[in-house]
Amino acid sequence: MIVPYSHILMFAGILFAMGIFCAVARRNLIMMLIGVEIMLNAAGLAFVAAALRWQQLEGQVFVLFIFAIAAAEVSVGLALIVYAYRRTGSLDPETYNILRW
Amino acid sequence: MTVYGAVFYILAGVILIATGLAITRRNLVHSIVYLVISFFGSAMLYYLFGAPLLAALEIIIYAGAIMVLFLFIIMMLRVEPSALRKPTLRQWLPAGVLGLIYVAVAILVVTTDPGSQTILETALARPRVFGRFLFQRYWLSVEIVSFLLLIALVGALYLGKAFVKEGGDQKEDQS
Amino acid sequence: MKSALEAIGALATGFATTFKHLFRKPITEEYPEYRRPLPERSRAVIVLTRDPDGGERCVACYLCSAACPVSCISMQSAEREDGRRYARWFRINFARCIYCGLCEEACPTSAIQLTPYFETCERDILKLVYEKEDLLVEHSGKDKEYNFYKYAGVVTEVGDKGAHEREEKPVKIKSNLP
Amino acid sequence: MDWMIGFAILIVKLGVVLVGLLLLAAYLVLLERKFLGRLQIRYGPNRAGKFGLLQPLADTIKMLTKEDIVPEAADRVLFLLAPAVVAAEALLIFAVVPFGASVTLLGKKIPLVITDLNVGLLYVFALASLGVYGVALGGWASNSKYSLLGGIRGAAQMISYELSLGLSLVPIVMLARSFSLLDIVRAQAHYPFILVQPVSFMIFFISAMAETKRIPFDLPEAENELGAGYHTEYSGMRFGLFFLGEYVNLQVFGALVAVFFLGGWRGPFLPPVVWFLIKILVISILMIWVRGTLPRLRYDQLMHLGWKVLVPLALLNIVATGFVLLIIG
Amino acid sequence: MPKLIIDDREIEVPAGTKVIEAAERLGIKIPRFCYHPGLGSVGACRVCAVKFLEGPFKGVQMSCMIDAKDGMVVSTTDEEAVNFRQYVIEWLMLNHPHDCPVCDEGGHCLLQDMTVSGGHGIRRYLGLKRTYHDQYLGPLVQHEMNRCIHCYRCSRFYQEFTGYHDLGVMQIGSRTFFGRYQDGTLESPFAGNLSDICPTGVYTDKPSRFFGRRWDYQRSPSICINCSLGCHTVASGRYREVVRQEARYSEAVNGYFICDRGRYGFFYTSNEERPRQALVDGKEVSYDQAIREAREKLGELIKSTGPDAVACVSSERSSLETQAMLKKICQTKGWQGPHYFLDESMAQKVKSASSRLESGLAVSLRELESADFILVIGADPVNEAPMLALAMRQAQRRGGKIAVIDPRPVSLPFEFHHLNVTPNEVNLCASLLVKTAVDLGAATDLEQPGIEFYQAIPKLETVSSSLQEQIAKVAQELKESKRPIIVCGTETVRQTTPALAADHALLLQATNKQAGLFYLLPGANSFSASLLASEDGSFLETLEGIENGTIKGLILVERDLLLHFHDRQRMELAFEKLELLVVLDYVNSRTQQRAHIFLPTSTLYEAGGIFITQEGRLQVVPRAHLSGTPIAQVSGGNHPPRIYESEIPGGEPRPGWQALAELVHEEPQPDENTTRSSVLNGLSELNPAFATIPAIDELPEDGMRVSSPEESSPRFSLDWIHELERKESPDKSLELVLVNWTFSTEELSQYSPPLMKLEKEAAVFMHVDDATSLGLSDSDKVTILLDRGALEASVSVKENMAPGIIVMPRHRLLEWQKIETLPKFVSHEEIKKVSV
Repeated sequence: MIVPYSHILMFAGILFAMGIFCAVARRNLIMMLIGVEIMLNAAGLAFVAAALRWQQLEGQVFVLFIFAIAAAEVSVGLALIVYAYRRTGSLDPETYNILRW
Repeated sequence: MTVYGAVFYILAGVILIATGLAITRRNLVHSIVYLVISFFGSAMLYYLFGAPLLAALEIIIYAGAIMVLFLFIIMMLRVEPSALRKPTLRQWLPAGVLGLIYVAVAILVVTTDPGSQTILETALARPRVFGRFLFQRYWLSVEIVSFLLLIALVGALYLGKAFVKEGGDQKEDQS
Repeated sequence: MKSALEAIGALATGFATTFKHLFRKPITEEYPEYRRPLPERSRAVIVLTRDPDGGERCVACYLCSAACPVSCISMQSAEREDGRRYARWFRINFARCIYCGLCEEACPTSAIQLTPYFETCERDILKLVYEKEDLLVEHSGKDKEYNFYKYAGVVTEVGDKGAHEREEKPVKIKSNLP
Repeated sequence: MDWMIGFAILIVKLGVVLVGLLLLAAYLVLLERKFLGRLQIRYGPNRAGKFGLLQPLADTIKMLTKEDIVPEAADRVLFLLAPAVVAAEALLIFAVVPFGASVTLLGKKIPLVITDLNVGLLYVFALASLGVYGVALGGWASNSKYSLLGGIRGAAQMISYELSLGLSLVPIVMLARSFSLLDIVRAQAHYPFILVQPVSFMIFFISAMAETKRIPFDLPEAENELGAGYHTEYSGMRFGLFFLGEYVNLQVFGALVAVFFLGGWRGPFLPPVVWFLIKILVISILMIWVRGTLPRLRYDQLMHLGWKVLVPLALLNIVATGFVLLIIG
Repeated sequence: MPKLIIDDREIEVPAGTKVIEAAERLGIKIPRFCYHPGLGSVGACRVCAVKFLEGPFKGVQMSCMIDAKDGMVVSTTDEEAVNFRQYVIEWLMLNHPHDCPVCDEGGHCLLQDMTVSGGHGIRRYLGLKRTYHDQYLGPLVQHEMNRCIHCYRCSRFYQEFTGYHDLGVMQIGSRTFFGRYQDGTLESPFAGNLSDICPTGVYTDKPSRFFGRRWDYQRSPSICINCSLGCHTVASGRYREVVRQEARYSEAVNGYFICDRGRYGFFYTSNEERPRQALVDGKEVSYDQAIREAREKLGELIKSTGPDAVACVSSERSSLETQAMLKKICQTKGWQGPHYFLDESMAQKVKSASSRLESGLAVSLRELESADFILVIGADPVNEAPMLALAMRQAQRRGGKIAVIDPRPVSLPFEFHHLNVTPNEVNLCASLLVKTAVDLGAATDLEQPGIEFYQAIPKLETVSSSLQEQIAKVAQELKESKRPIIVCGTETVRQTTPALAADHALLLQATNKQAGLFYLLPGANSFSASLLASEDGSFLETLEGIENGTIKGLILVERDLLLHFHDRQRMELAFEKLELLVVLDYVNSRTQQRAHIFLPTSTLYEAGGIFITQEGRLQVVPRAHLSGTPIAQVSGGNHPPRIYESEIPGGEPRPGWQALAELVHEEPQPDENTTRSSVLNGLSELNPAFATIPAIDELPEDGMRVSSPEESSPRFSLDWIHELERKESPDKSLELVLVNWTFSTEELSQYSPPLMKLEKEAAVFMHVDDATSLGLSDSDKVTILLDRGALEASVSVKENMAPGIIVMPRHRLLEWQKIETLPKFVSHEEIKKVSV
């Protein structure tokens, strides 16, 4: 007996919203990436809770995939960030406006 | 409320506070440390929700690998503390409206769905059972995901290498 | 494959060597029990020597204090009744001294010399400040024969004008004869 | 009543293990210094007590009484936290390491492990991966260039070798069919896994040395380039915690090697715990010997070895083991 | 303007510039021993050889002997020249002894530098070395003739430059000897310069003998405050005391040299008796406690009697900051004073001198050297300001004529006309001389008052015929001169004389002469004192106030009343009446010992300060070392104590202005620099003359002139004629003229042990006629009965002085402070011969 499923969903929702905020409001590429991680984590929590709710292991399987995707995303994302930083010397997304006319 | 319920609320509180602090710190290293705490809490929640394997993986992958990678990049690039972006009203307004809609829908769904009121029971997915389930039903997905990881690896390597090559060329140009 | 074998062989040699060391007697010299005699020219505690006639060699010319890279030498020069220049006081702060030997090289009268004696540790750092009476010794150290005043040409008890090594008799300023 | 006895037993086990670990760590330091000394034709410490037996005590007193310096420009909280992370991580791993079969005391069967986790091996990895934080944060928080470089090196090195460390143990799990360390030891009832998995053992041993940042993999604290690397700015007991972490890690990896490859506590004639200790000591001496023999790797050699030699080798080993298991059934 | 090339670099120099000097302007320092920019060239040492490649000369020549000419191409690095110089050094070193370690010149020895830089390191000469016996040359200069390299700088300086002849050259060839004929003290008051100019260690500074090395000294620019000229010096400090003082080159003031009084007059700062601890009623207390005590007592006094009951007196040797601070305090607190001069007439003289010194007339000491006629009115240069005599000597060497109108037995190291008239006649004599020399017809642009002034001068016939003859002779020379300069003293002259001298200078200027004016003032900072002095009240009034009880508190800043006031007995009685006597000083004067509360102040070398010379030149002196008892005194000459603490023993003294500020302010003062700058910022409120001064760190190196607005003092006043008509002296009596001597009368130099060794026997001077009428002969002992008792002295009979006066030096051993009023006249009966 843990808690009502809705509580977990709300909790995951708040966490997800924090992730969105982090990805949107921070003037830093790394923090934007971190925001994505937070969102993925929130989703994972919701999935595991759902697995428990319906007593189906698919939820946990999905979380495993999320981990894999997160790892892939981070490795490529950070490689991009390093690359971009070395070219421009800044992590502020505002500086990457060379395509904006 | 059971002991498990209390544990959930405590952990949820810790996670929310830590995440909140993490996304508002100006110093990136502090953000990372708070985030690690948050992921630790998440791992415990996984364990609570009967997924010990995932709990361990959460720590190994998220806390042990991804966050270390972030920390490594932050230390390597010597990132200065950065400020919060100050959004203008024009940017803020649609975001706010959409956010409100999202919140309204979320509350609506969560409160109206009778199933969501069900109180969860504790259960445990033993690693052996989980593994068997995974590789019997979803082996193809696992392979696809592993390909994805391979591609990510190659991509990251390429990005690292490409710069070096370009840098080398620049050096030659200069000399 | 060959190189891999070579690498393994190299590693094995290394491990064998260190393993053999296990059974050798350590070459460490254990200091307080065994004191290795130091060469005469090794540089440690500084002394002020005397000339062969027993007079203080130091003329307090300040060259050692000027040469000292850590400024650990201080002194005050003065004049004796017989005209000899000497150090009224002479102080070396061994807490600062780096035993570089530049003072010995700078000394024009072979007065200041470094000796092999080095065991001067003190718990009270002020005890490492040596005064002239701590520094002055009763022998002439390395340059045994040298007496500065025999060559300097100034009037002291060692000799009047014209009485030193390689000197003419003083010019008679009021005489027409050479 | 029952859970109270269980709790009491747990507390006693915790205490015994903790004291044993700390004592062993202290004397491992002495052992390392003496043994290293002999490898280098020196005596090693021989002044404090007979044969320097009181040296660990002297060291402890020294570290406890030395001034605890926090650099002015340091990030104070993280600076104070980092050594604790390292030491705690090393000590916590021992929670799942079985150091003997169960004993029967007052009619109660007590397993000689603090807790037997069904994902014990993953737990070990999880904690090992957290050890990075102590190094990286300590290096970063010191606000010193040497520390920062040491921290960066440490992070990169540990995260790289964790991969080969993990992969090297997959065949063991395949053989034992369990993540639980107790199960793994039980699976070696007939033969230790080192006989069937020598490649795995080699990879694990090398990776373990890299994880514990020991020579020849001590780049994060390479004294002739970086001062003392990530703990350059530490002094007193905080430095002592780093130091303690390192030597507890040494024991941990000795114990893990014993558990995974040498059949755990098994052995003839002597009591299991003694056998376990002997195995730990043998592994430790082996590591010290390596330290006394090999020079430090260059950074690119380190990465090369990790990513291009050990990881592929471990993967091949997994595939080979799988095939063999399939064939044998 | 010849243009020449030296070492591939072109330079244009004024005609007559030597090549060595032209090179120096390019930053190329050619080695030299005999050449000295102050002394010129003789070509004796041969070490300044350079190679002339093109132009009127070819080959290796001495660069100090050849004037720069157009088209010259000179190489200082030519192999031939370098070898030549190397050989010169080597043969100069043939006989030079190896005694650098015990030689005081070692470390700043030109010969040492040249030998090392010339590369001569190994001795090849194996013969015997020539030696000399050394001579005793007095307490200032040490002789060590073995070291001589025969550059002739010393004899050239001594004989040609200063005009004294007791040191010179003997023997010939390699046996040439520089010294005196017999052992004995050098006569010249400039002998100390020998140790500066000697390129090696033949003449070394005796008081600092064997004390230290130049590299260890804290050398800092300073000035001399032993007379009003303000010559530039370098103070060398070591172990918390000034060890040596050397001349510092100054374009405007002293040139390359200074006199011995300035060079050795600094010992007051390290005097062993110097009080360094604050005293309350003779007991040692901390500085803060003494200040608190003084503040409380002053408060009580003012509470009971009002601010009028406190008076302040300062002196001419205080720095401008101290003087100004005292002035400010008196203004804001309503205290009486401050008085900087004790003698009202002296205050007036200095005031008129400082106000009449217009920028069109004022000349600097160095400009005096280019005068072709110098008229000295009422000054005795060697005794009052020796460097003035040296400057006059240079003018004389260049063909200038010099006339001195002074009653004293003036002696100068060169030829001059001495008009030894009585003090009363000085003004008349000077006026007659100028009148005779100035043709009014030629003075076209002279204003009406000037013409009236000219016409008011009496006829030449009013004076005796012999004097007429002398005046006519001198006047002829003055008439022929193009650049006459009037030097006016303040010591023995009448109150109107400074203004009169300025008027005469204006008269001369009106006849198309480049006339200049040069005053001598009584103390180092008299000029600024007169700028700050208040119009109302005099010291005598204050003294009377003390005597009748209206003034109960007296603050003395660096002023020794018992030494300077002419009536010591009256002063002492007045002291007894005082309820509070606060003394701030840095010497152990008699007055200091009478103080109720004594606050030690720091000296010029410890605190720095601003001083204004007699020509109005404001000069800033930085601190040379921190205040504190010299280590030699702390340790009694032995090892310094091994105490480590932040307090410097004897480091209590504070600058006078700082002590004063702390004395009157309730709250503790902010740091030194802000207080100091606030004092200086307020200066222009005290006197508009200060308004033109820039910030202290923007001042030029030679300081800058401060001049008061021109209309401040009336020109061509006829006051002196009225003064002439008053017949002051009673018949058959001798006027007592108090004078200063080179050594032993100036206050600060009395604390200098080497100078006190040069002290002459105390004597009074009388004209032959007076002596005969009194029945006295040379070196007789007499007693002179003064107002407060008798005074014993020996008589020196002179012909070259005015009759009707007794010249009495303010000698330390003559207790002359027994005079009730000045001027003092002594009747024949009051002079009695003492039979031995």
